[in-house]
Amino acid sequence: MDENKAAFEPRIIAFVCNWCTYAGADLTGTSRIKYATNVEIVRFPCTGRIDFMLLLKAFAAGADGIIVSGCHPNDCHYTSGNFHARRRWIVFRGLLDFLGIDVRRIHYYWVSAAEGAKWAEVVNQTVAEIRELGPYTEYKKVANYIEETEAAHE
Amino acid sequence: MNNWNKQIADMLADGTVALVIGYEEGSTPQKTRPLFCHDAVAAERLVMDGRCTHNLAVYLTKKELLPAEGRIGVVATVNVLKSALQLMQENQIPEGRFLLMAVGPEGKLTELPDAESLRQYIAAHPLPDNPEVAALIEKIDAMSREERWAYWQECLSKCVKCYACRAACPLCYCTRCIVEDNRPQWILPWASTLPNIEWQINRVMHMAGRCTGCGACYAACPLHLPIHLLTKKLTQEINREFGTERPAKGNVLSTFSPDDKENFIH
Amino acid sequence: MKNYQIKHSDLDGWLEKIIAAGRRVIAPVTEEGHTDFRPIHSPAEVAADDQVQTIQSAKQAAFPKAETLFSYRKEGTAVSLDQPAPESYLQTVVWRARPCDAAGFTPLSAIFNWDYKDNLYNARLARTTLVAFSCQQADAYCFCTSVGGGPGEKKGCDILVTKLPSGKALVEVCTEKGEALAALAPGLFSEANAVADDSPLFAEKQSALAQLPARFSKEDIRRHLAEAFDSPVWREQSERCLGCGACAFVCPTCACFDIQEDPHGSHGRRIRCWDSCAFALFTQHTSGHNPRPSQATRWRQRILHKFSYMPERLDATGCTGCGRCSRACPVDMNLLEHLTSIAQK
Amino acid sequence: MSKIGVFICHCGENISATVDCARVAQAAAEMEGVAYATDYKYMCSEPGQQLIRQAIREHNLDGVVVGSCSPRMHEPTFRRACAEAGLNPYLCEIANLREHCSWVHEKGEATTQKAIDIVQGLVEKVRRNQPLTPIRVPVTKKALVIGGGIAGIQAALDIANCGHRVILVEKEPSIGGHMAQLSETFPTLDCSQCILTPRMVEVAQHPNITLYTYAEVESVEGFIGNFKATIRLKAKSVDEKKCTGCGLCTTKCPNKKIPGEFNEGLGTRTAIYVPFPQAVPNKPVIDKEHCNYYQKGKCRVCEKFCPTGAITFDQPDQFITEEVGAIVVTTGFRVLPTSFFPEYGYGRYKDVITGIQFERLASASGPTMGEIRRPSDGTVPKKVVFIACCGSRDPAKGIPYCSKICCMYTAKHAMLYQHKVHDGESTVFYMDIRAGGKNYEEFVRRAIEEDKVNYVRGRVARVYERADGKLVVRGVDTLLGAQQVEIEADMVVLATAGVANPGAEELAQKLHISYDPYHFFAEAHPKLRPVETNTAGIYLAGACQAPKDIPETVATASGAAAKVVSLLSQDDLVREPLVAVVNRCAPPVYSTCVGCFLCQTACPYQAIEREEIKDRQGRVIKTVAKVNPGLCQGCGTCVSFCRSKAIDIQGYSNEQMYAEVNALLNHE
Repeated sequence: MDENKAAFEPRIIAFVCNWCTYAGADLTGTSRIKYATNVEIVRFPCTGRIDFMLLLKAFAAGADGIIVSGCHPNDCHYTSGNFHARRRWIVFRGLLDFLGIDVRRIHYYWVSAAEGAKWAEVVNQTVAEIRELGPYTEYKKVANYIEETEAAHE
Repeated sequence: MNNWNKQIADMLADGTVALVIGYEEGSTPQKTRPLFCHDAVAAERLVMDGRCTHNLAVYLTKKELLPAEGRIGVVATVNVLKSALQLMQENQIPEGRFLLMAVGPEGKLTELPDAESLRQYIAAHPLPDNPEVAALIEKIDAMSREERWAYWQECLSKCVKCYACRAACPLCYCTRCIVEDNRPQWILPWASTLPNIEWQINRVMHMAGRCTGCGACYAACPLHLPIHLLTKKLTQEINREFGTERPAKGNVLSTFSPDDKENFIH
Repeated sequence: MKNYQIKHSDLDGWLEKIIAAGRRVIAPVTEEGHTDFRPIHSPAEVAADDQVQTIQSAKQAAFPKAETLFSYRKEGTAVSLDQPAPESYLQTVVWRARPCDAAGFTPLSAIFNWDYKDNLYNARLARTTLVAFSCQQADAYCFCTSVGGGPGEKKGCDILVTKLPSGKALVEVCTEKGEALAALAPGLFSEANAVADDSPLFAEKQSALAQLPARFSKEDIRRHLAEAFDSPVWREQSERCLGCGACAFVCPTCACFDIQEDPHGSHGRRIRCWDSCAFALFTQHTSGHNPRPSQATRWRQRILHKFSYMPERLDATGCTGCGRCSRACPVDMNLLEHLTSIAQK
Repeated sequence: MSKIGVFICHCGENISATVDCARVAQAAAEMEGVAYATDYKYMCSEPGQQLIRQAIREHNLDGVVVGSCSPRMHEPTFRRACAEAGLNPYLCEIANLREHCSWVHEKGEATTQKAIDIVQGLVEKVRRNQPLTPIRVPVTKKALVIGGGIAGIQAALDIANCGHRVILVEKEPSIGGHMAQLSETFPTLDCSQCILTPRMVEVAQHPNITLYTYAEVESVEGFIGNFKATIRLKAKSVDEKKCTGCGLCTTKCPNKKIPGEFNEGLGTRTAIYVPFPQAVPNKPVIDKEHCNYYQKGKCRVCEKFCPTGAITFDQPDQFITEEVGAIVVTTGFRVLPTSFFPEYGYGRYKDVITGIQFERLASASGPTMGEIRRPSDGTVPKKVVFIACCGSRDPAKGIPYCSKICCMYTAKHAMLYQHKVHDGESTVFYMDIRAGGKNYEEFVRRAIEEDKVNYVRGRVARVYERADGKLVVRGVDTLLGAQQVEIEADMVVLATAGVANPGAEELAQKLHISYDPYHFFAEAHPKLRPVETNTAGIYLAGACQAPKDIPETVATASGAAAKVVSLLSQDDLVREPLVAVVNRCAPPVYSTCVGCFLCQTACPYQAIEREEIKDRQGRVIKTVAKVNPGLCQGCGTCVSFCRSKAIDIQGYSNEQMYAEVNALLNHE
């Protein structure tokens, strides 16, 4: 790892469901397991609620990486929200990849309410991988760019 | 006057249908355009041949254009029929409101009064896959991720957000499109690279399992941006992951299988 | 203003000098068989001169599809504003526009200076030099001669170039901006190449132009439109209209825009972007009421605005007869055909 | 312009040890829309809550963010405090600064900055929160119990005893179910009918219970508190009001050779019949399939002999509609027949029987009056082999699960056999003995040790009939080094798997409840909501969920009854308003829902209905989706699915989530 990458602190947003992963992350806290500070958690009732547009918005707002995490299959509080989400992500990932959006920056996990230790690993691993990929400059560059305005100026 | 023109003129004259939507000669000999026939005289202008590429199903959800009473005839291509069938499944076409008609090779008019007859006709008239589209998709697939991003960034930066792709699509019938929702402003409303990419991602995701592959979006684009590759690619992915059968009720993305792949979820 | 004659083959050399002088140059470029204006950095990028029209008009040089009006930043209770400085706009050359492109800036300027003087537009236009090339071919959609223009019309051009069959090109310099551009190639635009006002080259120019008889007159249209507000023609013509914005966005005179916010917490910007009267939302009120509830009323607005309201209020016609709207229309709404039918009613 | 209050809790030192709480509060004070921000040692303490209440009043706050422990801990506390100060409780959000920040990070700048970011996100969210009021749904104080086995009987009695009316629907002519067929019950060996029949009678006589036998649920509409059930009363061809239950008709019926369902085919009945002597109601029905009159148009013997003129031929099926507030499904299970097993002769050998057939043989009221006799020749079998796990735990048979009750009833059968045939020999082939339960293990030990039942651990490969007519059971004894064993048997009893009832899937679809791949009905949560379904107001009990023994069946039945009673004891059902809502807007649009209804399948709770928007003349303008707040559980899957964003979810709305995501990355 070169120095730039080491100095780079990725900003990561975690989209998690209330019943499994949010509770699992609570357990990480209760267990006092330490992990990287780079991840900020947004609580949703269910992975089924996580709109794919919100992931794009996180990138547009400057996220370098994204975690999406919910209940393991068959554990969903609402029985099938995670199954719906899974199918949505299959299609979404395929499309993003075809567009050349870096799907390696979106990490999907199942973390149950009992997997406090797994949550810490998930965060640390994601941070390490995104750090290795570097900042998502190519996306940030187009995020606030208005061609005519910028191209026509000195 | 073809025999089928005469048949349609008679239908208009005797009130079997109040309106017929079809095609007429366009501005240049190379193209045709949609035609609304309100009377038997207009029916003489109807044509049907390989130049008829507009997806007329787009008009079936435009209530303001359609007479309040009576049936509406549509001289349809297979693409129109496919879209019409999808519209039926999505509760957008009242039963019996439209009389879809196909013109056979010898000018034979086939009436397709219900969903089942549509299904049979479509099954009997499969449309060949466009090898150029498949080749383009393969070309893009073969690129590195960075090249793909550069390709689409360059391509979609040109988009002017005229929404012709949306307007020409029979399945883009939302009363309020997501781009018109500003609470929150899901997609920035001006034309620049990211908002353009986001718009296409939304358009394509919303087509998941619904797109019939007619290519009207591409045909309508005044800048000739190859946005149909996105919907086609999505359809390929869906077919590969979930099979070519669509759920009888609901949509590919509002249903699931417990066995859907999850090799990307850890 | 002076006129010159140069060789066809010298045109690229001149363009090279313009690029070398640091101008931003926008010119027709062909990609995948379709030609449109794009920024170029070498004459080699310019499309062969064999097409009637680019897809889009040249209006984007002064009226881009999206531009920042101002940006802001809030710190505590203090707010700082940042407005783009007009001086910072690049000197831009639109290379090989058509006379109908050049004509478009007259109504466009009229709109942007009607009551409020739009500094951004004016500043961009002031820094834009239009090098138009006379039309030597026309297609089924062209009708400039019916709305007061012509394939060799100088009005609105900074420079008009006409390629003559003899291998010469007649360069008519129309404005000071044009002169400045000619001055970048003093070798070409020398006294020796100057053309006298009575030169036979002007007759040669006339013979080189596309032949396009007028189909109607602006006055015919205005007269008919005065009584046409409740005519069934609007519905008849617009039935197949899909309500997209393609016609407006490729049009050289359509000036409608929307103003949007781009907030990011404590900072953000206000943006102007193109809008179209064909969109259903264009006139929709917050209450849900829409004074133009159907595509027919929106189509009527489009025609009346261009051919009735603008002539009345701005003394300008909102159409240059370029035909771009018709070429771009996904359902072949042919403006020439529709106007002809109105004029013949 | 919003006026948000931000309250940062130190949680003693739990948060302040690694997060600079004062700086977080200071940073919050400068955030857009924040009118007041402070930090305090224990925000959840009474003085801390008082601080919040006071700030709400003094600064006229219209939103509150508490930066403290997880919302799963104190969200209710702080929302209550807000409500006490007159602020709608749903305008309060919790920033999780303890579990998600201070406890998992080291002290330092990054940790404090993260805390600020978390607060920033929730400030932006809460600025878009809407005041919400809990949803009230009126409750019809009546329950429907589907299935009159022991589960249904228990549930009906429990609900009825709490003073609520119950409709009990049973598809057979009598209630009682499988338990009525059993001889003795493990582990106490008390007589099944002796303990069951008093309850059956109690049901019949209970003033709060309306019993419909020979009836089936045709359709169910509505939602929690407000169901409308249509019940088909199959024609009994007997006027129950006139019939005295004298039984004369059943003795006179000429058609006497019909295999009786109650006796599992080991005994016969007539075409007009009462399924068993203690049936409730104890009145006959005519089985049209086997009645000479219905089949051939001639006979009417029963009509001739009936002293009260109760026979009513050609009576049509009747349909009645009942409005109920809750539904308990107790439709039970069935066991696989012997014909399911090719290796055991496809049911060809008369003396290979199922466990439930053995129950009938052992029952004092059974076809042999309780004597164990072979179905083939009526002799007393001297050697009986019991085979456990027939079908169960066998993925190859499509039944990977354990049927749970077989280990125990097989032990019981062997024990009953030893008790009744003192010189008999019994052998049990088993895979494992699963005897978890009060006194269960002891019961099995007794069978092995006191009653000398021969337990062989191993699978049976084949049962075949030798030329001399003897049955031979070939299996393996894995405790003897997988040695092959062959045992002669006079009778073989298969502990066949318990499977879902035919028609279970159809019923689930009528009720809109989910079912597992084996067509057993699915619980809302296997651990925490074991008697609820995903459809609010519909509950489960007994073996329709999975094979269950009697104690567990009764326990779930009482559990389901408790759920029903807690629902019916309220006049209105009060629910969290965190539900999805389809928008309404000004005419001429009315709603941006375009009525494609593709969202309906996205809802796990069938909460999305159709609603017609009509003009003043009653003409339908458009048909749009409507979320039934009584059914919606607030997962939000429909919200992400809706293309035109016409559905949104209260508390996690599109505006809220969008703002929160954007704000989290606000700092540069």
